[in-house]
Amino acid sequence: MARSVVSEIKRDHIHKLIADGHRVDGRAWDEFRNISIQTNVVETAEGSSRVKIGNTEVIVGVKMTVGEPFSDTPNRGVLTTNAELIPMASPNFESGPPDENSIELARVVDRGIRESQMIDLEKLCVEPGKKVWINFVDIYVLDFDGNLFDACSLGAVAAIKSAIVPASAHGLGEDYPMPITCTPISVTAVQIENSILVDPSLDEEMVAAARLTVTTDDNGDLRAMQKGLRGALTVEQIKTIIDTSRRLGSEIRKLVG
Amino acid sequence: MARSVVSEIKRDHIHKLIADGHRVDGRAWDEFRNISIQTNVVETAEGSSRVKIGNTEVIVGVKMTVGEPFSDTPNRGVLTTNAELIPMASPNFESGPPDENSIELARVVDRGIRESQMIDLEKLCVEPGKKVWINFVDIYVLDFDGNLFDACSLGAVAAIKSAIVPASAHGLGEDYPMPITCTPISVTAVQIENSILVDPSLDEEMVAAARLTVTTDDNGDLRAMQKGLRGALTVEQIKTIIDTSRRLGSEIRKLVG
Amino acid sequence: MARSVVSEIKRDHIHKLIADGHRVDGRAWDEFRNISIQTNVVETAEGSSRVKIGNTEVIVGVKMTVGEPFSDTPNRGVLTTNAELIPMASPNFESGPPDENSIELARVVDRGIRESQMIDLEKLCVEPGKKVWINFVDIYVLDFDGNLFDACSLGAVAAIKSAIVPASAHGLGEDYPMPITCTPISVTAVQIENSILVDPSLDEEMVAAARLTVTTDDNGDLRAMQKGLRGALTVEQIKTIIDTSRRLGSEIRKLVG
Amino acid sequence: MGGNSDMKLIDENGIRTDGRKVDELRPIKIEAGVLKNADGSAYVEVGKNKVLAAVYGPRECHPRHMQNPAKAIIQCRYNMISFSVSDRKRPGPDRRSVEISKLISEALDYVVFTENYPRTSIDVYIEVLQANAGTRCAGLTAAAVALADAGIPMRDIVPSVAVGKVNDTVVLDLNKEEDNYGQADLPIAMIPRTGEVLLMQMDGHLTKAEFDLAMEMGVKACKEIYEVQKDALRRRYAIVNGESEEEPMEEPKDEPMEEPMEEPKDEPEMTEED
Amino acid sequence: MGGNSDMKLIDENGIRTDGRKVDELRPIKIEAGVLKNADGSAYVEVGKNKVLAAVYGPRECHPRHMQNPAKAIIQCRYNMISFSVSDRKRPGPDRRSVEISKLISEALDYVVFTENYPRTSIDVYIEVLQANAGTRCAGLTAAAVALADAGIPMRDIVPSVAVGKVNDTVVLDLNKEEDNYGQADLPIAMIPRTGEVLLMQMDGHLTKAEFDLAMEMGVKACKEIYEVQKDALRRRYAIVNGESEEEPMEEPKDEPMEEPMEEPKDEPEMTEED
Amino acid sequence: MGGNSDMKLIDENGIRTDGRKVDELRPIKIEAGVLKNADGSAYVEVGKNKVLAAVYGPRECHPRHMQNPAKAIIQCRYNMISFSVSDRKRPGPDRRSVEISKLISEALDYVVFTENYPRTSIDVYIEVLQANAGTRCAGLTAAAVALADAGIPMRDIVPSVAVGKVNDTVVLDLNKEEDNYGQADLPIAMIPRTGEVLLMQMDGHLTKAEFDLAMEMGVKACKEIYEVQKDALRRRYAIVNGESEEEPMEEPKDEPMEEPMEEPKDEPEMTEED
Repeated sequence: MARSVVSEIKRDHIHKLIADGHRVDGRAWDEFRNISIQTNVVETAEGSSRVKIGNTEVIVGVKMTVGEPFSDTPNRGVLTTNAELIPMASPNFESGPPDENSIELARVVDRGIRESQMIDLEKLCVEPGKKVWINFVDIYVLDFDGNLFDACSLGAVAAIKSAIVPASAHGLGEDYPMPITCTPISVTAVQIENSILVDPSLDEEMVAAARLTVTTDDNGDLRAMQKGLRGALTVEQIKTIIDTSRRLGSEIRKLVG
Repeated sequence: MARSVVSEIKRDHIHKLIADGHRVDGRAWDEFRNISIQTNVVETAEGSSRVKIGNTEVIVGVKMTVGEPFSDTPNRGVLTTNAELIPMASPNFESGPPDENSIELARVVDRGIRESQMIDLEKLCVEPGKKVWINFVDIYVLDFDGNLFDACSLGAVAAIKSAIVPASAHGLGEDYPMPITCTPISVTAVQIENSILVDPSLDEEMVAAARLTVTTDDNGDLRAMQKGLRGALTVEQIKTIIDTSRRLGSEIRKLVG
Repeated sequence: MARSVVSEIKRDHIHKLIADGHRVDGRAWDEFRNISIQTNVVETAEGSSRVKIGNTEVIVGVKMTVGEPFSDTPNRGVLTTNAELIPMASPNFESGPPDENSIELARVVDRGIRESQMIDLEKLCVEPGKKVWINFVDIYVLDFDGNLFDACSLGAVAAIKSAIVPASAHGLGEDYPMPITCTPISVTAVQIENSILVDPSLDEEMVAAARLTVTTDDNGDLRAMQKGLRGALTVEQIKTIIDTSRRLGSEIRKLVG
Repeated sequence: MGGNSDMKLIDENGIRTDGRKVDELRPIKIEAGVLKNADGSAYVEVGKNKVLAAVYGPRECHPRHMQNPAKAIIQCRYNMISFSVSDRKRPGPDRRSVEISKLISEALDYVVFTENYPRTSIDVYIEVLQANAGTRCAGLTAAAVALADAGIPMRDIVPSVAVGKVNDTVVLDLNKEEDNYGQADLPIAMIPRTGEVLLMQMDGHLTKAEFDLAMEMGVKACKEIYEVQKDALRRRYAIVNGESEEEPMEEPKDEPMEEPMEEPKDEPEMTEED
Repeated sequence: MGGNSDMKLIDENGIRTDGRKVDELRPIKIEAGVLKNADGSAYVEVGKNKVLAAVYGPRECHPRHMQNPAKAIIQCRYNMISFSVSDRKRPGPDRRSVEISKLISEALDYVVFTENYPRTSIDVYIEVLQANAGTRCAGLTAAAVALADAGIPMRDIVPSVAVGKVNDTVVLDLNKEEDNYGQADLPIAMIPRTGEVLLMQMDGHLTKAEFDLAMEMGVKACKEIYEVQKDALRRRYAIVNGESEEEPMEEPKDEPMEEPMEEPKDEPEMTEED
Repeated sequence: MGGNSDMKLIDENGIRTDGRKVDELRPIKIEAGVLKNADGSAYVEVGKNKVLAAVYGPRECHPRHMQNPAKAIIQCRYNMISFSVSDRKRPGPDRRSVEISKLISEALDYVVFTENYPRTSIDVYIEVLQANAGTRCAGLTAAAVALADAGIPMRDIVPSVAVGKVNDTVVLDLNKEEDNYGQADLPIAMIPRTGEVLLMQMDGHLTKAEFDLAMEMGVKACKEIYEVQKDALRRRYAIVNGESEEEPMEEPKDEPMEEPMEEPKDEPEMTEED
């Protein structure tokens, strides 16, 4: 994300380690940092989660209300995903409306959820063309140490899975769990000096040439991808990352339950 | 408000005077500057006033329209208070949306009116849950020489008291005077070098350590308070200001009629 | 428009030419540059045009939708005109919301169309007080070499004349051509060193003292005028420009067909 | 413009609904020097219009990239306060006020000797307190007086007025009712002494002959307003110089304590004989 | 304030709906040093309120024109996250949060030795994760601990609490239900040691006698909260200095690789005896 | 992606609704050097898409804090004009266009020798005049040609295309109908000569095998588009150098009068053999 100036010394250090097949924190190239997932952390939300990947920490809430559907999908609930890179999380984040980084982040997370059809939006229709459930998935980054795409995606998925549709508060019968069809998992890797590293830390992101995020569903099929940063990837590198994403995705999926 | 740099010379001068028990313009510590109140100054408004406290001058208008009530107060009219620190009033005011100074000002004025229940909002209900009178109290500062809180509060109270509900123009029977229950008066004092000075001029505000605004009702009870600036007040100082506000408030209340 | 610094050399050069009765590009004082008009250039619009006057180029689209009329004109369609000075068109244009230049431009174009009653807005009423046709006339400047007022006005007029009301797509019967009553034409001139020059190029605008845009209808009557820039015009100069506008307007009107 | 309304706004004797003749101005009242903080100010009433203008400057120009190394820039902000019109106007600039601010800035730029104050800004604030048609003209009229009150050297003061057309007749200085149902509006501002036109807009429908008549009426009216402007400045000047004791509160500005050597505020300065 | 509601919020034994006595605080929990990037941070729970505070600075002040050549400026941003309240709050500042941010900035300014760091900014970020009345007080309580955790020299830590009135009775630390149906709210923040009040607001209806009682209650409660704040800092200090092995992940911050000579982070510094 | 629609978009002979085969591009037309002011420009039609791209720079970078002392920054603004789509789009950036602008900026950054122009900005403006699916690819295709037309040294030109899936079949270059009812969309941009991928997004549903097929199709199509890009530049070069008399208006840019010594505009420069 924010490209603050990294000292040449640090850059050289990371490059040298990678050339020797090592990472700064000693992980294998396809190894995630420690992942922790808590759900139901905020009781004013219909669903919520607090996720840490290493020192990157996010909190995600799902708020649901009843509103009008879009005219071209009259019998489907509405999903809105927003990400806030609040200045608490990094010396390089600033207050203000979403910038291109938080917009890209929110849209990539959104696509993973939307394109996998994780939420069965047709089950969130109250009265076709008139009333449907509107889902606000709001992501706040609390501490930023790299790989926001995966942390936010995981947080959103965990928060959605924990959500209870507040039907009774709207006079629409009993509350029921959010209708879920699958669990999309995003895995991000970067290319540095032609090495591929999964779950980049902030230091690694800052020297990376290119990034690829791959979101897979329970079958290991592709649901969303996003290449980022100002460098290139070969088709072979892309295929390596896709294979790794499918493999690691199925492991991480177990953590979400 | 705007903290422009005041020369050290002026600051020392004011401090020295205060140490000797004097104010720059010769007033007693609990003496207001000259207050002038004009009402019905703008005939396009339902009520209006132009108030001067010394060289501080404000114009306030009340516009009323029919709209929807808030869902949690279906049988009450709506009150909205806004303050504009327009650049005409001071070399330190800038064009643009309300900043933290004008927002605080509007909110403090609003609280005095709202919490004293000055306007009988239930009498401004046309059709419960559907139609109520919306009151826009708009304050424009024309000339700024300190103590905006009291000038704006007084202007708002005078404008509201002068307002006529424009029922006939909305096909809702005959016009009638704004339903009023009491007259909240705000009195502001500052602490400078542990002295308390009521109705600070701009020069005094600029060297003040702390400010306290106290709004009292016709019974002398407290309805709103706001401590400001980057200094401290002792509990004793607060109590002194409260007592003074109750006393001066009842005098100023007579001016509004 | 954007007043970038023009070198003194260029300014002197233009002044000297004008003093000798010449223009930089050899035109007569009352001669337009080459005008080209294309219509139906964008099929997603109800009407569109691409107009060039010399190297100044604009694209204009008319989008129509059904919406509510203004409460004071319940039986008339709505006209909204917007101009975008996109950074593609000039090194001096910046991204962002409309600035004072694009607002003035849009409002002057709008007045020519509105005040000449070019569009028969009463024929664009579907259901009085409820449903009327809303016309969005959106102007994008693609290449800027002076005299935007006339280029945009001509583009808007051509796009409007080419528009087809999309009634069938809204279940309102068959499509029909936009109801047109006349063809307003704007002609702009500048005053430089007391000479009057029609259709100023960018170089001429940059050294001009004053500008006058005069929009006439099919009868040669005045429908809109706008004086601009930081200089003065005598009443005689104004009358000269008006006469010229009436004369050239009737010629340009033929080009629009 | 409302277009060709049937509403009768001029009677058979040529008298308008507010009792005026077709070439008669509304009552006009101008007071200079009405605000304490501003370097110059003026209050203007034209009929039911109430307008306040204030001037700050020449002062440092913000933002810096707008500075002109050769001259001062004139930045005008025309604004209608929210309760100056029948339906509450949301605070903040709208497209109409942005356009008017630009036109007034351009008109004033011509009369101020901006080359005297390079890199500075002269800021003109116009607040319409009560609106009744013709506020841009009343605002410009007030702004010119405020500039003079601020002691800023000017070629001349600028009066402004609108001419219009109602019931197929050219009339001077439209009021709100005439504006709503009128057929044309032609606001102008000019230097009466030289005949130079600094602001001109027009919308509606005018034949060439009607335009010529309207300009004639407008030029004449500007001369009248100009006299009222000068009169206001003369009264202000008399007060500032202690020649009048009527309004003792209107003293010359306090000198800042830290700058005791500053000259007293200049009287309004103009190139013409006063 | 909802005004004089009939809702019974205190029973005949003086016990409130959540079981508290009238002068009893909600359970309060404070943890210092909970974030990695921030220079200082704290997490506070007061009843059902959950609040996070982070401090960055002293650091270069942006925008530059806000720099004070004589001292640091304190810039606080109080924010409620969108899902911290029953109805989703749109992200971004609203008028309420702008006012609260201003008041907390002013209160903290008094206790920080800002003159030590001229031209810099000390930025305080408060995020309300879950709201249940009294969030500005919980936020200020958290911010003071975060400032200390950042090693910024302070006169003292600042506790904050609200006193209120429900069922015509003065009660301490209103919860959401009491706030909704209560008659007055009086948030305060102070330095318990000196009795100096740094933040005070009030709305509703209080007689002078009720105010005096409320202040007494508030002062006493601030002393209690102050002890919890100090305790959190003591635990944090122990961890940072390796005196505890309970939470091995909470190490001192990594030194930046390029500045190997930097001193280890100071322990929280206060003027009073600890 | 609309998901698994029943709408039949490919017939039994593998022919799509617009008559194309599954691996067939829409007709593509590219013209370089179409604008007067811009330093470089290009107009592209891909099927019913009409896209204009303009390049300014290298020029001074605003705002200054975005300057990079080591290289030029590429700032792309992708925009759809309001009437380029069925429902009028409000002018100004939306979230979609912000994301696309970022991705195109990143893709172009890789091919421009940005280190040649430290502290400058190279600004790329893409305006979609008429949209029919695939506008980001058409825009990037146009932008690359405009950069070359501006004489900016580049590693290579970048072609871009989307592959997709409809009726469970992988197909090239979706049109609007196919996009609306399709099952996946995979826009890519690459350097055909090296196989380096500079832009890639995907949404919908693709198995690994389908992805492999899609990439194969995309790589092949990029090569075709690349030839059309080069051809447009060759034609432009011929005109600029007077080798063609067909379009006499397309002269080299006028030299600014005050800088008569400036070199004629460079021909498009590329590292590969032309």
